[in-house]
Amino acid sequence: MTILSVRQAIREAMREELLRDDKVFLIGESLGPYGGSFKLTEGLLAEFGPEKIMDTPLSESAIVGCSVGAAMMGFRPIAELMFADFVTIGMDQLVNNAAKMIYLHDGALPLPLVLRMPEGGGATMGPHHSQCVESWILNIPGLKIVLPSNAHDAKGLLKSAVRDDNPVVFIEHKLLYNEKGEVPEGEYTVPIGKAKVVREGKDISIISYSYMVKKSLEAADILAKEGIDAEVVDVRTLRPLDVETLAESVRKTEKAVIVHEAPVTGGAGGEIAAVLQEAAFDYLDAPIGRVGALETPVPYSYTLEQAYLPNTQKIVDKVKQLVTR
Amino acid sequence: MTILSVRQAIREAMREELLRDDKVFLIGESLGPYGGSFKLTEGLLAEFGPEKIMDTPLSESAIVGCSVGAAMMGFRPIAELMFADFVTIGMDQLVNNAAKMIYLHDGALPLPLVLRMPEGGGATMGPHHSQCVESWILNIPGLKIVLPSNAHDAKGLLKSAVRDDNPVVFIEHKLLYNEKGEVPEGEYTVPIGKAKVVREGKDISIISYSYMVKKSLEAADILAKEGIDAEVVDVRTLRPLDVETLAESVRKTEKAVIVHEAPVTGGAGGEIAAVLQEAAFDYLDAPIGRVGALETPVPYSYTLEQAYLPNTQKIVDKVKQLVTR
Amino acid sequence: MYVEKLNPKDYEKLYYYLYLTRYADELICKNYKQGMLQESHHSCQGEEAIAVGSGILLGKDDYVCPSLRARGYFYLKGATLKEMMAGMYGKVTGPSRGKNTSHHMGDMDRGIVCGSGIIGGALPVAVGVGLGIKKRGSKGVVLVSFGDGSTSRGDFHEAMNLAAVWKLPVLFVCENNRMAMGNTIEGEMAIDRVAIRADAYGMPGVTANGNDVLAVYEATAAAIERARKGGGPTLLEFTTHRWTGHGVKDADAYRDRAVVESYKQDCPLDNFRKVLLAKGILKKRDLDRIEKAAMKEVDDAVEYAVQSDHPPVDIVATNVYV
Amino acid sequence: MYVEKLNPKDYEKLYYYLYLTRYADELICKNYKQGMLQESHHSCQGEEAIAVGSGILLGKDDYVCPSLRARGYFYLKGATLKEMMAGMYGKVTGPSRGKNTSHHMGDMDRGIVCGSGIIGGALPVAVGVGLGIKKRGSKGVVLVSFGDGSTSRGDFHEAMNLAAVWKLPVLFVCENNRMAMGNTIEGEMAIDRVAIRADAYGMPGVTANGNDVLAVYEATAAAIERARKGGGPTLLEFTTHRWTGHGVKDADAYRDRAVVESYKQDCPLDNFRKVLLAKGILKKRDLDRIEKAAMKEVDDAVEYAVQSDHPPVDIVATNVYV
Ligand SMILES: Cc1ncc(C[n+]2csc(CCOP(=O)(O)OP(=O)(O)O)c2C)c(N)n1
Ligand SMILES: Cc1ncc(C[n+]2csc(CCOP(=O)(O)OP(=O)(O)O)c2C)c(N)n1
Ligand SMILES: [Mg+2]
Ligand SMILES: [Mg+2]
Repeated sequence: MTILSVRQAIREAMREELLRDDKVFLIGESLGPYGGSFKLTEGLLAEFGPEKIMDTPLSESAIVGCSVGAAMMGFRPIAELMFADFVTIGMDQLVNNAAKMIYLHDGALPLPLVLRMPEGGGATMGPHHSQCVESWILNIPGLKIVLPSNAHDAKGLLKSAVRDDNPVVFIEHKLLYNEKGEVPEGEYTVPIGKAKVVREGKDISIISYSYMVKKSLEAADILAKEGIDAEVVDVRTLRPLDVETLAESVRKTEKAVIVHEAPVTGGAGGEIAAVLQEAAFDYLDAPIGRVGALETPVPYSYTLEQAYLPNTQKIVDKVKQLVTR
Repeated sequence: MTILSVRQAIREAMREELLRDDKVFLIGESLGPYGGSFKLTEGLLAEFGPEKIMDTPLSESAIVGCSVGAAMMGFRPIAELMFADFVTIGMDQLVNNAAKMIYLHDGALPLPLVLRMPEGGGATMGPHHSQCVESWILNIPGLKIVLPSNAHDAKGLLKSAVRDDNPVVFIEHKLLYNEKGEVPEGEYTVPIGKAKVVREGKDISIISYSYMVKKSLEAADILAKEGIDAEVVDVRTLRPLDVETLAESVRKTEKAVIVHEAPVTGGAGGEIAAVLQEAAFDYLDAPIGRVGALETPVPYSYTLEQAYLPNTQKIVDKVKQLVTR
Repeated sequence: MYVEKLNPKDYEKLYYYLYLTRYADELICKNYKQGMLQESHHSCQGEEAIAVGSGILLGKDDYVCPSLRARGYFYLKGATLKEMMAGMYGKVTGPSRGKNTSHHMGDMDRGIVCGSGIIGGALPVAVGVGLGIKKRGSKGVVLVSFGDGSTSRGDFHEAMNLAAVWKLPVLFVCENNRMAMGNTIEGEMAIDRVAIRADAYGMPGVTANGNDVLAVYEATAAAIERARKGGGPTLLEFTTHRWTGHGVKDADAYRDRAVVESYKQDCPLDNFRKVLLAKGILKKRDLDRIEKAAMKEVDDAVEYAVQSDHPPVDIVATNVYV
Repeated sequence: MYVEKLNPKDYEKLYYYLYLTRYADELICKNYKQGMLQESHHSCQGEEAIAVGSGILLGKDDYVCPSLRARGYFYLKGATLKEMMAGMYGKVTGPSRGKNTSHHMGDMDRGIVCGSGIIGGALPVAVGVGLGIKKRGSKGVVLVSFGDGSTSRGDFHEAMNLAAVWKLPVLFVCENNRMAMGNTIEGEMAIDRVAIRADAYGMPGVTANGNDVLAVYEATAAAIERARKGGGPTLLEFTTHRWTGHGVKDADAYRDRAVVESYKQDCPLDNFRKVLLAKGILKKRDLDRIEKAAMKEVDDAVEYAVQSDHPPVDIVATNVYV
């Protein structure tokens, strides 16, 4: 085991995949000499050269579309959007080309494309650089959507994504980049489509993903002191969703709260709640709760942004409300 | 009362609003001499001239963005996207400009913009002209999202949308355009944010919107013959969602199924189910069911498309499954 | 002059595909009106020379991504008329067993790049194909076609720019019929020639007569040679006319009939026929023979499409992922 | 020559805002490094003349939508440095009580159009403002500024084209510092001058020295006059250099220090000072006086920002809708 930050873990995954498979290349803005806006690709240009670390003009639609075309030619692009908010300008290429290409070839054409993007608030980056976008593309069959919560998973899931013959949207949380964790020394992957119980408990299931797993674990610690034994489940992949692992947890605890950073209304939590109330209906002892951001754009100033975001205390409060119902 | 098709009702709404308020204008592709791809604007150029019926180049991002700017100047644009699928290329302007503008001015600036677009399948128009897009923008605070199911509502809701000082996404279903219904002679509006019970029943609530309301009503008729008394609720507005009307119905019937045309996973039905299992938890007698399209892109050929789409029989089957649970 | 390299067989081929495209299109429009077709069709009558005159230059290692009005490319890149026609009828023998339409069909093995119903959306993908060609070290090119109206889309701009910066072997072929649905070119752009747009990207822009199949051939051949030599992309603008409504359902009521009729005086088939006969390259009876053969291929294809089955419903949810 | 119409007060004003912009920027960078600021700042050192030289021409009925590096416009359109600075500190006295950042602040009453963090995303909005100006029958113009890198975005293309087709009174002002974050202009486009892009839309394109405030003034004045007379949009390209890293956090390690240092020899403030002194328009002591006044305004603004409160959390969910 070594200790790596999520940033390092993702960089290692890209580096190892670049070394492993000649078809892999990186494409995006200022990845090369600049090293990426969050320094994810630092050092890679020196090692792999400009044919593998490709800096594009400021054209997100072209980045995604060009990656689709290159994937159709048998290459395995790892494309980066500097901020997930920019998926709005790559949306057509992602939704109408990447997601549909395999089906439109009736399976005769693989589309090995990874689209990486950092999302989330907490860094006073304002309304256009802080959004959580996963629910915007959750209703798109043909995509896989992965959101790691820690260094181990980030590396293992990204390697799986690169080797996947389907388009994978890989959503990172910018506050995770400096979070450190244990990562195995050698080669490993984490399968796409498997959730993970990251803390066992019996009173309630806190179901979460990405940066909010950290907050959920903090909440569980606080709750433990008050005698509430919360289980924390990391969804890891939103599409396909590992309903079984989630449902099993809820059938055991009989209560659930879903936590994500996006605003509640229309967020991915709705889908998870809908699926779980179906899969565990006869076990549920309380309505499934949801914790998320407020129903506003992401405000810029620190004070307002912190009020906007979900946090440990809001999770604790919601859990207590459900447990003492 | 007169009998109008949804097409006529929408055209009348636009015409009356153009007459009523000098600030209103139409903007989109081939609205003028061509009369709109679905003939919604036929005749309006002759009556109002090219300054009110504005044909743009083939630039959806500019259509939406330019409408935002004009709205900031106090005008009230009704913008049209030829197909809802094209919201992917207007997405940034809609999500990052239209939806946030009011908040970013702390309420000091109204943004009276209506973005109309036809969605949905059933016309063998293929994967890029048949999608249902409402869930793609459901997680965006700042937008209102309206989906009428009949001529009366289409006219009344569109008039409300035009008079609303907030951006309203007005999603029409292309199979509704020829559907006829009764419409009052004089001036009326239908408020945004109110759902409607369109058929009373006591055994189960079928909650639906847009074209699927018709299918839900057909299903209710079939079910009635088998002794199942279904209530049908037309959601009409997804954002803001009229939770109270929906919950009241479910508290009465104790069972619910949500029907929309989009694929189930990640669709708006997840949000509705999540809200309802919370609002009516102690009343629910069965898990909330969902009926929607299959988890695939919209296939082009008629046979496949019909297999893909939800329909009356699929609703009937799901209801029976829940009622006999 | 590249056209000088054309031999009689090439001329036959050009005429064959011009005629086949025209005849097939007429039949499709007729059958559509009889309610037999599922696919929304956009007639290419009057514009056949663009796809045929440029498509004939594409080899095995080349790729093409046709516009909605560029049927010729499919035939010339090996998609059979039978499968295209089956596609129009929504049959299981059509592209991807009915999942995709015929006018956007993709088949990378034959060098056909799947199009997009989102106008302009295919251009960045084509650029990616060009990148793939370059990465492979192949001498191939990719040709992507689109209309004048499409050049207003952001994707046109981003794709053109990226191809130019990376000097990719991409031919951007604009079929300029001066219409985008109901909009005339004056409402689309404040310039008169689309090829001017090439300058904004530092790539050559060429305008040629799109109703003269040999002019199309000539301009395309030069651009292909340039691309194969590593010279990068070219914007080719071919001027033409739209003879029909935008799509089969469009009555075209917003245009002056006399003007539309006058377009038919500039028929790419007639134009080519005149050259062939005047130069004695082909005789009247050669033309008759070719026409008959083309008609037979079309009629057979329609028959095949009509006889084919509809897709079995149990395939609908397969192959969303590989 | 429009510059001939400038009077001494105008020259003072130009110099005042040049100096104020520079001094404020230096202070912001310093304070940022001390961790006192919340807003991600993009220094405009070395590029001040563009916003100041063009912004001074904007009147009450005109609108401006500044780029992330174009602070001068705000001051010249009446946004106070106090509120801008409060914005940088994330205070309740900043734009929209802390909901929006200061560099994208919008205030239609003062003619300031809200920007977008999505590069290029503001351009279609500015075109809509231009449409609104035209619909009102006003003689106003809207000026939207952006960098060279921004011209690669699809929105640039769609906005330019629409403004040209509708002949809207829009000034597209490109600050060409030949960099987009870590990308140099060679990696952004295969042309040397951004102004060439204007030809693709049938609008005039002008390149001028962005480090010469009078050259900026001159070019802008001509474009404004044209727009006010109904002549439609212009693309103005002002050449300049980026002195610092992309943002305050960027160490700029990817550029040759000697080259970056050489840029400072072409300082817009020095350039202007030389002209003012050489022509005797202002004396050294005038400059000192102006500088002192500007410094005081900046220092006061920082003090104001520091003293201001953070926003009360109960406003967070208000005014999402009107
Ligand atoms: C993004 C997008 N906008 C609008 C449409 C509807 N549409 C289909 S073809 C067309 C006109 C295209 O004009 P042009 O590119 O000149 O091609 P032409 O039809 O003249 O061959 C339009 C507006 C579309 N399919 N995609
Ligand atoms: C759509 C989008 N892509 C990327 C970014 C990140 N970004 C911010 S500024 C910038 C460079 C802009 O270059 P240019 O337009 O030349 O302006 P400059 O910074 O040189 O003033 C980039 C890539 C962004 N904010 N929006
Ligand atoms: Mg055209
Ligand atoms: Mg720049």
